[in-house]
Amino acid sequence: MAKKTPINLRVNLGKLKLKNPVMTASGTFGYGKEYSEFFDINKLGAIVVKGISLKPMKGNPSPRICETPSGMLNAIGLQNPGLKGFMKQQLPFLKTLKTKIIVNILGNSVDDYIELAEAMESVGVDAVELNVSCPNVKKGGIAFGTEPFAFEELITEVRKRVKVPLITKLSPNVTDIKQFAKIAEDSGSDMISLINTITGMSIDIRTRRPRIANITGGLSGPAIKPVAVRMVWECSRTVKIPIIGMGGIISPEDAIEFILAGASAVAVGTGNFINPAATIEIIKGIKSYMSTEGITSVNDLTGAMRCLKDRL
Amino acid sequence: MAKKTPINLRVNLGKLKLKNPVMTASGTFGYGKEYSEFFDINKLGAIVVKGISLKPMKGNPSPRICETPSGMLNAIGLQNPGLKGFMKQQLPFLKTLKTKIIVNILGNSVDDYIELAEAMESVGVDAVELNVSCPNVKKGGIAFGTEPFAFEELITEVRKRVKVPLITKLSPNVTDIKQFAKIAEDSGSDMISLINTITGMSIDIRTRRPRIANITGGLSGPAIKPVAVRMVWECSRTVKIPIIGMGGIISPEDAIEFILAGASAVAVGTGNFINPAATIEIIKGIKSYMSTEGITSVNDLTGAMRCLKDRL
Amino acid sequence: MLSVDSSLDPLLKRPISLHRWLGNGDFQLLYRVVGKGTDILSRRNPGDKLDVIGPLGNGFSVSRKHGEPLLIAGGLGIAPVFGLAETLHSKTPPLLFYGARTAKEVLCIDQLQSLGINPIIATDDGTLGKKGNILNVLNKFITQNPKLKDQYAIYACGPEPMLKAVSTFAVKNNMKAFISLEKHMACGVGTCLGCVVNTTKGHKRVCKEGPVFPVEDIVW
Amino acid sequence: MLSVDSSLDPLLKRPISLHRWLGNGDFQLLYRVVGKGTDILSRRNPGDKLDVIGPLGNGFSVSRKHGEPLLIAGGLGIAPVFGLAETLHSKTPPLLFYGARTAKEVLCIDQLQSLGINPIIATDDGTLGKKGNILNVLNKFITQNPKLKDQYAIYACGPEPMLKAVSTFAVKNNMKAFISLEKHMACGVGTCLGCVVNTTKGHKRVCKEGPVFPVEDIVW
Ligand SMILES: Cc1cc2nc3c(=O)[nH]c(=O)nc-3n(C[C@H](O)[C@H](O)[C@H](O)COP(=O)(O)OP(=O)(O)OC[C@H]3O[C@@H](n4cnc5c(N)ncnc54)[C@H](O)[C@@H]3O)c2cc1C
Ligand SMILES: Cc1cc2nc3c(=O)[nH]c(=O)nc-3n(C[C@H](O)[C@H](O)[C@H](O)COP(=O)(O)OP(=O)(O)OC[C@H]3O[C@@H](n4cnc5c(N)ncnc54)[C@H](O)[C@@H]3O)c2cc1C
Ligand SMILES: Cc1cc2nc3c(=O)[nH]c(=O)nc-3n(C[C@H](O)[C@H](O)[C@H](O)COP(=O)(O)O)c2cc1C
Ligand SMILES: Cc1cc2nc3c(=O)[nH]c(=O)nc-3n(C[C@H](O)[C@H](O)[C@H](O)COP(=O)(O)O)c2cc1C
Ligand code: FES
Ligand code: FES
Repeated sequence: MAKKTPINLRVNLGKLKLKNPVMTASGTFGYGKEYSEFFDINKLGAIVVKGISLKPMKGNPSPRICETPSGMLNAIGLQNPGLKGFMKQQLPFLKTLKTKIIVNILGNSVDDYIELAEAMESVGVDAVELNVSCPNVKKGGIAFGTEPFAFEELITEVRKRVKVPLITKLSPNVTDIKQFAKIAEDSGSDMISLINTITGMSIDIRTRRPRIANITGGLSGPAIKPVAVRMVWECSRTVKIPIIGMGGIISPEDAIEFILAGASAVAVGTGNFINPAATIEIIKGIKSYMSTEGITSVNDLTGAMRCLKDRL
Repeated sequence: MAKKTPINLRVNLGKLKLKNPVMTASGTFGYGKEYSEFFDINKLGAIVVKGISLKPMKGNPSPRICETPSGMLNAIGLQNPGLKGFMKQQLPFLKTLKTKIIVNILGNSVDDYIELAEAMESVGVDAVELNVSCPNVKKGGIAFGTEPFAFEELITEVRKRVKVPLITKLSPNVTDIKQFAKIAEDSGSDMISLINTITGMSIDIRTRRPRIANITGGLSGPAIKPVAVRMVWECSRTVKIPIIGMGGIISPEDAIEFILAGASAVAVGTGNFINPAATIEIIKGIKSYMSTEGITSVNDLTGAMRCLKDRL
Repeated sequence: MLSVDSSLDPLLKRPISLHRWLGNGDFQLLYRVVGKGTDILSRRNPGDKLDVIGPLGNGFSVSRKHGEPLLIAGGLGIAPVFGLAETLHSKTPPLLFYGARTAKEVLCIDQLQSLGINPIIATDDGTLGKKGNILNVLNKFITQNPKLKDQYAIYACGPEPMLKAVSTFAVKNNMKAFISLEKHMACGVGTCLGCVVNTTKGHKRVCKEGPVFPVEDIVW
Repeated sequence: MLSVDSSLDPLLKRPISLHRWLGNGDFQLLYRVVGKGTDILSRRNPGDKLDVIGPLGNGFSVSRKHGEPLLIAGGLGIAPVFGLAETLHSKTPPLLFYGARTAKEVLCIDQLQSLGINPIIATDDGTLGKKGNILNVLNKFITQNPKLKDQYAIYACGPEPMLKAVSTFAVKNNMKAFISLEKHMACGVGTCLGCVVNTTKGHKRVCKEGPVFPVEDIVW
């Protein structure tokens, strides 16, 4: 009998090499400590930490979250300890981990992003993710992620200054996400991650007040999965750089769906809240799917959706 | 004891006067006949029928729908009997009803829309809803609803030709829906309805094929409600014309949420599938909410969300 | 169509055939747990209320003018086929060809026998009846009794590949055949146009014009 | 935090306090059906498995250095307060002020009495104990026994308006007080930052640094 070929979960996102394609989504995994009480977080492909800004941010007033059908809204307001706080309080623990560390950064100007990216590169994080859903103060508050010119400038300028792998995280709140994927690729981003949350809102009809203090918030969770899968598929047919897919992933089946749609890796966000061990179960589940389907390298699943030609 | 003030559900959407603010969403209520077996459809504020094109359309191949978390995808492909078929097979029944009849129309060119709108006006339908989610053949297939110039031209030209109340149905697949709401208002649309479905996709990981033959489809149902409520709220702060809110409404609470966000009327789509009597229960539920809250006219609820000023 | 519970996930009603009318408005359903919805359904307690709309669509309507009924059931296709057999049994008991994956999944045998119906069975794994595909069994049967072609009309329910095979069989043998189709459904009442099947007369709604169609109408 | 079932609606786990430890890893929860999640929970059958993570956060930690414990429970706030009372009863039984809407919603009275605790009760409708707000009762009690101020420290759980009143009361009377807060939660473990409360030391996570906070830290 032939020796069973071992299943290979390794993926190379350009220079960023992961032991498996499952990572955490920014803002849903803190800085790693909390979930390390539940399982061995070194088993993850990568950890993406909560977004870091130059100065500490207090975030929005409470209530910040509410539940919606198969989803949730959040308006945390990017609460974070700031660059210095991160370096002092969080980085030492992260440095002890045997998995890749990706830092999500956010700013109100191109300079903010450059300073953050350079700082992260200098301390040796494995990749930097640009959260472009923040308002661009210089451009009158329009988010970097929905204004093509600001978006292009941001990535181009950051790229000039750092060699660390750059991930651009795309906002789904746009008419044509392919356009942004292409700009990210052309501006030197090493990969793209998508989707960030979709802007939503919910009202308590008894108090007649919005359910979150910020009025609008970001919708995440299984409810948005079909939108996220569609966007990953659209982008994967547009760019050649690797895609990190996310939006509503809870189970191995969800993760595989994103990979078939064209993602090289996936991230779990809200899913961590539903099941703290979701990421670990997803890694196992992908493995057993591959062995059932006779696939030896997870890379062979990326974009392996089949469809009738005439529909493309 | 004071006489109890009767509860007034009447709403005036410009010239279009409804006995109550609850209508059906296009494509989810056929041409009225089917649900008339379940309840007295004359009790509805209005019936919006499935989109009509000039020529009959066969629609997309099967499978056309699939379920997603708290939602569904559809790619019916605008199957309809065409203008002549509608006039012959559907209009006679609709004419017997004691509720307002709104016809959703769709075309691939401005001329298509004009011809359809004129035909509908001539047979005395109560309003025409422009479904702008169709590709504009002249403009290389970009949808009217996502390209501001084509959108503006369409509404302006149709407006010139008909006096019948015009509803423009907005697509949520845009960066800034307020922009489209404003154009609709400025171009002479009497009201706007929103949201149409959000483009999504789902893959069966066992067959590795998309779950609907068209690959992508439109996401509807409770999953999209937070996005729809947000968009209604944004538009209501931008335009003065009445708004018909929809997207995931199943219960009276859902409907009231849209009204508080700024809708003058609401439409139930996928909700009809979950509960064929949803519309009727919603009318009753709005009434009992109003009596609990001591509100006599439903118009007083429109946009009556309260919020902290500093968040606006 | 029935709601398995009031949660928004799963959202849609599930289409389940009427298995048996018990009189007084009571009825039985026979279903297999295949996914989330049927799983939840199977955990509901006796006495619980379910939200059901129906009966919907056309159902099998047997006319002796087409010939004596020859029933074919594949897997859970037995649910409506048994119901049909029950309404037919008063006259000559119908012929029934019944295919399933394995013996355990062969249902209603006692009830069928008490109706005087001795189904011809085939299972994929040979644990009951003939081993293999029920269509092969039928093929052999008709080849050995070619006269039966003119005396019988086919009524079939089962998975799509089986129904396709029934269709090929019926056409080849020039037999009248009616098949009950399954499509994913949203509304169940004909408004969403989600459940259509391509027919010689255009797209037809399985929930409304179907689920039973004459095979010759279907464009596979 | 517990999942009421595996459906995606409702999606999030629900935070429920540990009511009583029964030993051997067994524990009891005490909850009120207020919405969809608790409704589903109440329909689960004996023997069903629930997905639970916990115990989370800090819980009440009573130190006699602050004084003797004076417990205040409002409504379902009795759930953790009872647990606390139980762990405390070995020494002098604590004082317990217990407010509820109506007699029916006053829970655990027998168990409290078997611990030697005779709660001072107030109900909104006067169907049990004093009529009115439990804070008024407490106010009167302390006014009549002003020396108790220095001997007691407050531990309270209940709806936010009650906790605000406890806070005002404690400040006015210069008493040490610890309150258990409720906020909507997503993760329950400190990662989502959804459940924060504004404190003198910035935003604190109710699920992690709480739910119990010294009143003087809270910025209302
Ligand atoms: C007219 C008709 C009659 C049927 N009668 C019976 C019956 O008597 N007994 C029985 O066991 N089954 C019957 N089925 C199949 C039954 O509807 C599916 O097994 C059931 O919907 C699966 O739901 P689920 O949530 O468990 O599975 P999931 O796979 O989780 O369902 C996901 C979605 O797919 C749909 N779906 C899945 N399988 C089917 C299918 N085979 N046909 C249509 N939609 C499907 C579901 O309705 C749901 O919308 C019938 C189907 C149709 C169309
Ligand atoms: C630390 C803590 C301990 C608690 N302990 C108990 C207890 O022991 N017994 C008990 O009966 N209740 C307790 N609660 C309140 C309980 O969590 C809510 O009653 C419950 O979540 C309501 O869920 P639902 O689905 O029935 O209501 P819904 O209103 O349908 O819930 C909708 C959403 O709001 C959240 N929510 C609703 N009410 C509350 C609330 N009061 N606090 C926080 N989130 C809420 C839900 O978790 C859910 O995310 C506690 C809350 C917290 C924060
Ligand atoms: C509570 C919460 C906080 C988040 N914070 C951030 C953040 O700081 N930076 C960022 O880029 N994305 C943030 N996100 C977005 C997620 O990383 C992810 O893109 C989104 O939630 C979709 O994935 P999901 O459905 O799996 O949660 C946050 C999401 C949630 C739910
Ligand atoms: C099966 C189906 C068919 C639809 N067909 C149309 C259509 O023909 N024209 C149109 O403008 N919208 C159509 N829609 C969109 C709905 O009218 C509505 O805008 C959308 O579904 C959101 O509302 P809901 O969540 O209540 O369904 C369709 C929706 C569904 C689910
Ligand atoms: S299920 Fe809607 S038309 Fe058949
Ligand atoms: S619930 Fe997530 S931080 Fe507290």
